[in-house]
Amino acid sequence: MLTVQFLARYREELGCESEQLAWQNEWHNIDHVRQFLIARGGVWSVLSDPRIMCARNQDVCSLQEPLQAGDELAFFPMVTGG
Amino acid sequence: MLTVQFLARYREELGCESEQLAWQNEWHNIDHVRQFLIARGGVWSVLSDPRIMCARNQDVCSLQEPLQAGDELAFFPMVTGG
Amino acid sequence: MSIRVQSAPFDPGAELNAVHAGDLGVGAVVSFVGYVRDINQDASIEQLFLEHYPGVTEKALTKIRAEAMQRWPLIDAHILHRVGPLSLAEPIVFVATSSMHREAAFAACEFIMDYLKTRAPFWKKEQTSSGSHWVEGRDSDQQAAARWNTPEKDTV
Amino acid sequence: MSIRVQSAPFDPGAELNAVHAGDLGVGAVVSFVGYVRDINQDASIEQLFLEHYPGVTEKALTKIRAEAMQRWPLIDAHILHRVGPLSLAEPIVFVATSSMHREAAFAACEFIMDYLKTRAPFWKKEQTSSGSHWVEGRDSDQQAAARWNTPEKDTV
Repeated sequence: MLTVQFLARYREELGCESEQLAWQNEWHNIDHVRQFLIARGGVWSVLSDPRIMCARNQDVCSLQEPLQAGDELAFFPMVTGG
Repeated sequence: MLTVQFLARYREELGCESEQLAWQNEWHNIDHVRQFLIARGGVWSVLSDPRIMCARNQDVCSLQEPLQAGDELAFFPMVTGG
Repeated sequence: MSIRVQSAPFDPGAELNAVHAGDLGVGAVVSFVGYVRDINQDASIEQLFLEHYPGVTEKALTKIRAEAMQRWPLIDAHILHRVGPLSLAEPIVFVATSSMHREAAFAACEFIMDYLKTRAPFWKKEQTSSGSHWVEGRDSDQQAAARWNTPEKDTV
Repeated sequence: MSIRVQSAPFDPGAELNAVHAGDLGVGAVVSFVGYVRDINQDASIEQLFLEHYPGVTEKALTKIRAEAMQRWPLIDAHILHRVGPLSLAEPIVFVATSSMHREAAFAACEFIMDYLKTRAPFWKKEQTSSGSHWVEGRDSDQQAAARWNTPEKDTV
């Protein structure tokens, strides 16, 4: 299983705060999960954002970060604090 | 006539706060006055300091600044404020 | 203080004075304060909302602070950031660095702001008379952060 | 405030808060505070004395401020410097810049400090247990100021 959260604009555009995905063995890094979600079509194209950012287990990381079953992922737009 | 002030360490080492010099026509810039003072020998070698700074008529300037009779000059060591 | 993320307002002057904290070795303190402006990209702002990613934000800021402490000879570094609704003219963020000499404090304070702007999970939503919208990330912030990249570091 | 040279102590926090001054266009304020340290070049300091060149100091600071305002899109810039006797841990200098975005405020604040350190007529005399001595100018300050030289400017 994999927990995926969506934050800020993504959460609003998807109308989804978080979901649980059944684990797939071909997911070797975060980008594979992102491609899986985009492949759903429709609103999920929001994740095609070239400036998308992500976190794994509460740490901001790159889309190439490896992952494993049980991880907690988050996708969010380019940050704008400060 | 020319008024010359000495500040900070120079004032202390020369034991002189300011003096009035009789104007000399060969003084075309501030460095000429400095050379005249150094030529007195003894303690005046303090003005040979390669990091010497100066001001003319209340403006910090370079030793190459032109001058004229009646000016108010000041010589002082490299500044150390802030 | 070091790292604080809070919804309560704060007083930048009190924070600044607390940085020296009676440490007789501190010669230089550099601070940055970011405020809510009334105009952004030609839109007239009525209020600002700051969303963040609880827990992850604090970890990201702690990491940025640690990297600054490692890169420069700092005595201390502090990051304070508001979240939730903010009114015009309110301070959003306070960053301060202390060191013996000013060079380290200046560089580290700017570094922390550049990294915070591109790596800490905060998002601004502006409320204008015609509705609210998410603020777009600025490419200039990405470029500012890229200045600090060193060949041996390939963090995102 | 803009330019002030004074023997009276000041409160950096109050000065910082005064910079924003209710101006809704201010998005960024960068400040520098210099403090009296207890140790300098291995000597234990008991007190610091700041000499200046009355009148000329204010003119030099006004010129430095004007050059910063011309080089960067600042909303305002302030310089406050103590003179006379100072105790350990007391603030010596406060410089602050305000702007819409942080880049200008950071660069201008550092520029003002670099120029103040090399062009404004202040001299520090340190009092230690073994007597008092004038502080030597640092070559690193000259180098820091030289960074801001542009080909068309040949000021000393």
